[in-house]
Amino acid sequence: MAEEKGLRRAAEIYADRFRAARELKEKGHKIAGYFCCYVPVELLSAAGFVPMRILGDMGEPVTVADTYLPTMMCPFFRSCLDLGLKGRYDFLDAFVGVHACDGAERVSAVWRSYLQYPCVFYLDTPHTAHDHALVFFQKQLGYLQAVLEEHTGRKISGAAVKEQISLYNRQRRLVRELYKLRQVDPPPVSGTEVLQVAVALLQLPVQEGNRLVEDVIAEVKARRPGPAPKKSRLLVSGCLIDNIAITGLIEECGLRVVMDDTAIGSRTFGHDVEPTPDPLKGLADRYLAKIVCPRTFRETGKSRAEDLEQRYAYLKSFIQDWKVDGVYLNLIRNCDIHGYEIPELKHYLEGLGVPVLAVEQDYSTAGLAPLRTRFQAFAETMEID
Amino acid sequence: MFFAGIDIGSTITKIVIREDGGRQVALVRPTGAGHRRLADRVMEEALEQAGLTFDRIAFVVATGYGRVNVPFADAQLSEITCHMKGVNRLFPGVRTIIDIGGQDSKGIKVVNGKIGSFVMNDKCAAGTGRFLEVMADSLGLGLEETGEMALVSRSPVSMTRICTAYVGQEIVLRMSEGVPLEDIVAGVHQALCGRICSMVNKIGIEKEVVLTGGGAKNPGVVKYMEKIIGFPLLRPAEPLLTGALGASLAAQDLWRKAAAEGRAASPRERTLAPVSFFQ
Amino acid sequence: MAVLAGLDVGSLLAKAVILDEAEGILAHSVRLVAGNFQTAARDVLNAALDNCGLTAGTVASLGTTGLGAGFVNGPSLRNTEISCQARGVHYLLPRAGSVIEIGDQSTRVIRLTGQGKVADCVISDKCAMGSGRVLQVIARVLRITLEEMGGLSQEATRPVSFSTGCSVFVETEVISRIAEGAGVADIVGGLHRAMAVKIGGMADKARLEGDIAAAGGGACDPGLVKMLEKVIGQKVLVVDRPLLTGAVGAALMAAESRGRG
Amino acid sequence: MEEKKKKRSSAKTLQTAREAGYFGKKMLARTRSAVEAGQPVGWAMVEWWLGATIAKAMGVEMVFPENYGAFCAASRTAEANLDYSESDGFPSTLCGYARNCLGYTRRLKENGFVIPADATGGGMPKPDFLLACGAACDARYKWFQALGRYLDVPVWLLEFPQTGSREYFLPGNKEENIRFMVGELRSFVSFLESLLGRKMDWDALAERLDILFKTHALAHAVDRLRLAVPSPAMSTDFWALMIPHLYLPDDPETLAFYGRVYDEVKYKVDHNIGAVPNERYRMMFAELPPWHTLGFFDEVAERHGVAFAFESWNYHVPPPLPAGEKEGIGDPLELIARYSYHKFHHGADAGVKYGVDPIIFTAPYLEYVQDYRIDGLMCHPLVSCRPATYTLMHLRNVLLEKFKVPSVVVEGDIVDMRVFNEEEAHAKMDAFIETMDYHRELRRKEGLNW
Ligand SMILES: Nc1ncnc2c1ncn2[C@@H]1O[C@H](COP(=O)(O)OP(=O)(O)O)[C@@H](O)[C@H]1O
Ligand SMILES: Nc1ncnc2c1ncn2[C@@H]1O[C@H](COP(=O)(O)OP(=O)(O)O)[C@@H](O)[C@H]1O
Ligand code: SF4
Ligand code: SF4
Ligand code: SF4
Repeated sequence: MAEEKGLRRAAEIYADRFRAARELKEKGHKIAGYFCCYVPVELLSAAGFVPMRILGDMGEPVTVADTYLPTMMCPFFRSCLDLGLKGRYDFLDAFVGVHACDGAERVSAVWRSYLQYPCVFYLDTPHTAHDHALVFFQKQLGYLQAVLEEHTGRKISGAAVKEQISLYNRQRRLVRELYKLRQVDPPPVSGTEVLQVAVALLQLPVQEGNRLVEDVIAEVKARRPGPAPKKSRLLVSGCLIDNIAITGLIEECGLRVVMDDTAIGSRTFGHDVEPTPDPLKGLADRYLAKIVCPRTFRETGKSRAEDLEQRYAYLKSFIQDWKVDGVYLNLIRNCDIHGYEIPELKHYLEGLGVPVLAVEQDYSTAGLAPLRTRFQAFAETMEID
Repeated sequence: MFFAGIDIGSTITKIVIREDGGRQVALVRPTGAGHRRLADRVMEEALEQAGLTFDRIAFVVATGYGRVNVPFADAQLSEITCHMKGVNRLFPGVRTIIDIGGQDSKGIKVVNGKIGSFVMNDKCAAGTGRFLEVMADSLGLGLEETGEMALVSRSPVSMTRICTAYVGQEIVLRMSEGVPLEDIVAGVHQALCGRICSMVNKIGIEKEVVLTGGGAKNPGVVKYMEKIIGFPLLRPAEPLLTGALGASLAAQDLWRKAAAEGRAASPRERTLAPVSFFQ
Repeated sequence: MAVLAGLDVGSLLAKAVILDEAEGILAHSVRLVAGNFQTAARDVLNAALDNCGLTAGTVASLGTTGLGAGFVNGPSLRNTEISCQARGVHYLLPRAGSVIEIGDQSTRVIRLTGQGKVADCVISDKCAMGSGRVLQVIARVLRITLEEMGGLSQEATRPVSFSTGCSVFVETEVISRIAEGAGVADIVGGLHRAMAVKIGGMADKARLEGDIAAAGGGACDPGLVKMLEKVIGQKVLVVDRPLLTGAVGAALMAAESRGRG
Repeated sequence: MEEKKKKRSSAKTLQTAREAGYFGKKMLARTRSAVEAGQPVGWAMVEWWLGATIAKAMGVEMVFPENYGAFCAASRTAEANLDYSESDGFPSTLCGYARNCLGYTRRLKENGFVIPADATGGGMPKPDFLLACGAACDARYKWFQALGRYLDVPVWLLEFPQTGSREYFLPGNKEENIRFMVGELRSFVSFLESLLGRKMDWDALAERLDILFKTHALAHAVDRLRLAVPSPAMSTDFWALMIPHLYLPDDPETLAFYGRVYDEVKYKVDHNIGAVPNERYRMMFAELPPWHTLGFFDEVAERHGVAFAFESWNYHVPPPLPAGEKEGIGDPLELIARYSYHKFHHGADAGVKYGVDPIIFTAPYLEYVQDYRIDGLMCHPLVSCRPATYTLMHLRNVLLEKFKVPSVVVEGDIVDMRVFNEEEAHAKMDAFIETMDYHRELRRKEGLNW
C-alpha cells in the first residue's frame, strides 16, 4: 500500500496538539485560541493568527480546575480550563471567548480572569437568528476585527477577509468531499481517521490544512478495500467528540461511524460563507444562521410537527445519503443544550424508522469501559440477519 | 449437537450447555477474584456434569461482564441480547425485562422477539444488587435473611436516593434512633426498586414483565418491585441463568448461520484455554 | 484530680481520651461502633477511664463530637468535627498550619489560625472515594490488613489507574485487575495515588499554608501519606496518635466553653 | 433521610414578608380565571422585566413556571413531577424547575389539559404561547422549546445580549446592544399582535411601566435600608418579598404593598431594631436558596447571631437607571431595553476595576461585600441549576483574594431536597464562625474597613 502521508500527518498532529502548535510558533506564527464553532476563524486568520480551537483532554483527570469551577458543570469545559490553568495553552497570543452555551460563556469569563494574553475578546453571540440578531452579530464581528487590528496595529482590509473566506470555504468543501467518500459501503475511511483529520484542521494554517485534506482525499480514493463484513452504519449526533477513544470504541463494537452531526465535524465544515459586499455580513449569516446547533433557537412555526421539521430535517438527508442504520446521540453529562433535545430528537429519529442509542458520558476515557456493552448491544439490535 | 453459553458476571459465572431439543446442564459459580481466571475450570466442571468433552460442543457464546476475553468462545454477545433471547424462550409473551445484576441493572423492551430498546445503569452502585450486598454485609447478615426480613416490615423507612458507600452509616444511625431493623431493611429494598423502576420507565414498563438476574432471587426485591409497578411480575425458575441460556441459544443460531455459509469451525480446532484477562 | 474527657463517636470507630491539659493524654481507648453508637460511646469512655484508673466522677467536663455524638448519654458538650480536629491537632502538634484529616466517611482539609481555629476548610463531596472507607474495602478484597497497606504501596512499580470514581465499583475493578495479573503492591499504590490526587485538589482549594499535618484514620497509612507528599509537593507530618485528634479537640473545646460559662 | 427533614417554613422577620405569599397565589389564580373568561394566557421565564409587562399590556395574563417550581419545592410536591419528566427521557441533570415543569405539563396533557385536581397551588393552566429568554441561562429557552413535546403552542425567544466587561466599554457597543434589544422587543410586539389579532395598547404599557419603575424604586430603597447595622431584614424575608417585585412589578397592588414594606423596614432601621437579636456576623448568600429547607437559615441566625444581610444578585432590582439614560426616551420599548440591560451590566465598572469577569453573577458582589459590610459568603452550589452555580467557586476565590472575605460552601438544590444535608451544613457553619473571626482580624490588619 502506498504511504498515506496525509493521514499519518493528521494522526501525528492529533496525538500531540501542543507540540504541533509549538512547532508553528517556532516557525514564527502567532496563535489565537478560541472556543466552539461560533468564532469566525476567517477573521483571526486575516489578522495574521493561526486559529486554534481550544479543546480538553478526556484522558487527563481534572485536578486544578476544581478550585475554579463546580463539579456539576460541563466536563468538557472543566477539562479545557484545567488544561489552561495547568499552563498547556500558555503559548497563545490571543484568546477569543464566545457565548456558545452557558458553559462556553462562563468559562470564557473565568478563563480571562485568571489567564492573561496579549489580545483578548469575548464574542457575544445571540441565541436567535432573527434579522436583528444577524445585524447585531455582524456588529460584534466588527468589534472583534477592531480589537484584533488594535493589537496588531494593522488594518484588516475587506479583501483580506474575503481571501480567507474563500480559503476556508475551500477547506469546508474539501472536508465535505471527504465525508461524501463515506457514502459508499463499506466506507474507505474510518470515523477515527476522519476525526483525526478534523482535529488537525482546527489548528493548522488554512492553506496547510487544505493541502492536508487534499492529500487525505487522494489517499482515501486510492484505497481498494476488499470485501468486508457487513456492519451497521452509524450517525453520531450531539455533543462534541474530540477523542478517538470514543470512535475507536464504537468501531470496535462492530459499528461504523459514517456521518456526524457534531461540533468537530459537520457543524464546523458544513456550510460555506456567501460572498457579500461587506464580508462581515456573509460571516454573520454563515456562523449564526447556517450552523445548525441546538444552541441557536429556531422559530417554532405553526405546530409541533413544523417545529420538529425546522430543527431536525437536515438529519433526514444525512440518514438517506449516508445510508444510516442507527443514530448514536452523544450527550456529555450536564450539557443543557443537548440534554433538553434528547426526548424530541429521539422521537423524531425513531419516527423515521431509525433506531437510536442515547448515552450520557463523563468526558473521560477512563469512564468509557461501561459504554462497551451499550454499543455492542446496539450493534446486535441492528444486526441484519 | 451441543451448544454452550457462558455468562461471566461481575459476581456470578453461569454456564448452560444445551443439546438441540434435548437435555440441558447448568452450572452457577461465584466469579470472585480467584475464580476469574478459572472460567475454563468452570466449563470443565459443567462438561463433566453433562458427561461431555469439549470437542462435542459445536459453538460457544460468551456474554456478561467478562465476555471479552474468553479465548475458547466462538463469539461474544452483550448481556442485553442474551438475556432477551433467554427470557423470550422461557416467556414468549414478554414485553419488558428487568434484570438486576451484581454490578449493573437493565431494562429491555422486547418487540417481536427482538430488542426494541434498552436502558442500563452501571454508574452508581445504588441501583444494583451491590446495594443490597453492602447492606447485608454491614448488618452481618446473609442476603437470604435480609430478603425475608424485608417482607415482614409494615412501614419501610424512606431513604430514596442514598449512596451505597453510605448505606452502612445510614443504617447505624437509624438503628441508634430505634427504628426496627426490618423497617430499615425494607427501606433499602424499596429504595433500590424505586431507582430501578424509574430507570426502566424510560423505555416504558408494559406487561408481561419478567424479572431476572440475581435480584430476582430476592423475595424483598420482588415484593417492592411489584408494589411499585402495580402488577405481578413473572420470574424464571432460575433467574440467574437467562443470560447463559440466551447465549447458548445464540450459539445455536450463529452455528447454523456459519454452517450455512460453510465456515463453521470444526470442533477439533478449538481448545479449552484459560481465560487471559478481563476488561 | 480533675481531668478532661473527650469522645469522638465516628461512623466506624469510637474514640475516647482522658486528658490533663498540662500533662497531655493520660489514657485513651478505641473501639468499633458496630451498629450501636450508645453502647460504643459508653464502653469506650469507660475503657479509657479504666486505662488510667480513674472514675467518671473525676471528669470535670466531657466533650463529644462525631456522627454519633448525639447518642452519648449523660451531660456532655458537643462540638462539630471540624473545629475539634483543628483544636486537637493544634494541641498535639502546635507548629501545624494546616490539617488533612482522613476519616472513614469524608476527608477534611483545614487551614488553621495561630490559635488552632478554622481559617478555612474544605470537605470532600459525597462520594466515598476520597475517604478512609475505600482503604478498608480494598484491604478486604486483597485479603491484607490496613497496617500492611502502607508498606505495600511503596513497593509499587507500576501503580494501576482506576477508571471509576465510585468507591463501590473500585472493589470490582480491583478484582478485575487481580485477574489481569496486576500485583497487590501496584493496586495499593494506584489506590493511594487516586486518593492523594483527590485530596490534593482539596488542599489547593483550601490554600494550605505552613506545616501540613495528617490526622484521622487514613493518616495511619504511611503509604497514603507518602503519596500525599508527592502530590502536594511538601512534607506531611503525621500527628502522634492520629485517630485521637478529634477526641482531644472535643475535650479541649468542652473545657474552653466551661471556662467561659 | 427525608422523614427527618420535617417541613419547617422559615420564620420571616418582617410582617410584610409574611404577607407576600399572597402575590404568588394571586398570579396563579388570575391566569386560571383568565382562561375561564376566554382570555389569553402565557407562560414566561423570568426575563428581567422585558416581555411579560408588554404581554400584560396587551391583555395577556402571565405566569412563571420558575416560580411554580419554587412553589412546588417549598410545598414538597415536586418529586413526582421530577420523576415523571425523567421517565420521558429528560436527563436527571437538567434544571429542577424545568423538570418539575416538564413533568407537570406532561400530566396536564395526559389529563386533556384539565388541571389535575391535586395540582399544587391550584396549578397553571394551559398557555397560548411561551415566552422564553436568552439571558444568563440556556435552560430558559431550551426548556420551553422542549415543552413543545406536550404543548403545541408557539415559543417566542426574547434574546438578551451579555457583554464582557471590557467589551462593555468599547465605543458604541452599549448602544448597539440596546438597539438590538429594542429590535427584539419590536418583533415580539408584532408576534403578539399577529397571535392575538389585536393591536398593542401603548398607553396601557406606559401606565404599567410607570408602576413598575415606582415599585422597583421602592424595592431598591429597601435594599439600601438593609445597609444598616444591625440588619433590619434577612434573606428569608427577601425571598418572600422577591415574588411581587419580580413577577408582578407592574401591578398597583404590588406598588402599594411595597410602600408598606419600605415603611416597615424604615421603622426598624430608625429604631435600631435588628432582624436577629445580637447580630454578631453579617453574611451574604449566593445564589438560589434551598426552597424546601429555608428554616435552616433561622437556626443559623439563632445559634450564631448571623444576619444574612444581603443575597443573590440575580433577583434584586438594579440600581435606578442613571437619569441621563432615562430622560428624553419616548419609546417605551427602549426604556424597557435600557432598564433590563442596566440590570445585567451595572457590574461592568466593578468588573473592569478589579479585572474580574463575568459582569453577571460575579462583579456585583464585589460591591455588595463592601457596602453591606459582609463577614462571610455562603455559597450554595446547586446540583440542578448550573447558571447560578458556575461562578460560585470563582466568586469564592475573588472575595477572599480581594477583600479577605471567606466563604462556606453548602451543597444543595432548589427542588431536590435529597441533596441537602442539614447536619453537615450546620457542622460547616459552626466551624465557619471561627473562620469569619479570623478574617475579620485579617481585614483589620489590611486596612479594609469592616
Ligand atoms: N439467593 C439469592 N438471594 C438474593 N440475592 C441473590 C441470590 N443469589 C444471588 N443474588 C444477588 O444477585 C447478584 C448477582 O446477580 P447476577 O445476575 O448473577 O449478576 P452478574 O451477572 O453481574 O454477576 C448479586 O448482587 C447477588 O447478591
Ligand atoms: N491502621 C490503619 N491503617 C490505615 N487506615 C486505617 C487504620 N486504622 C483506621 N484506618 C482507616 O481510617 C478510617 C477510620 O478513621 P476515623 O478517623 O476513625 O473515621 P470516623 O471518625 O469517621 O470513624 C477507616 O476508614 C479506616 O479505613
Ligand atoms: S457540549 Fe454543549 S454545553 Fe458542552 S461545550 Fe458543547 S455546547 Fe457547550
Ligand atoms: S454515589 Fe456512591 S454508589 Fe454512587 S457512584 Fe458515588 S460512591 Fe458509587
Ligand atoms: S437559572 Fe437555574 S433555576 Fe433558573 S431556569 Fe436556569 S437552570 Fe433553571
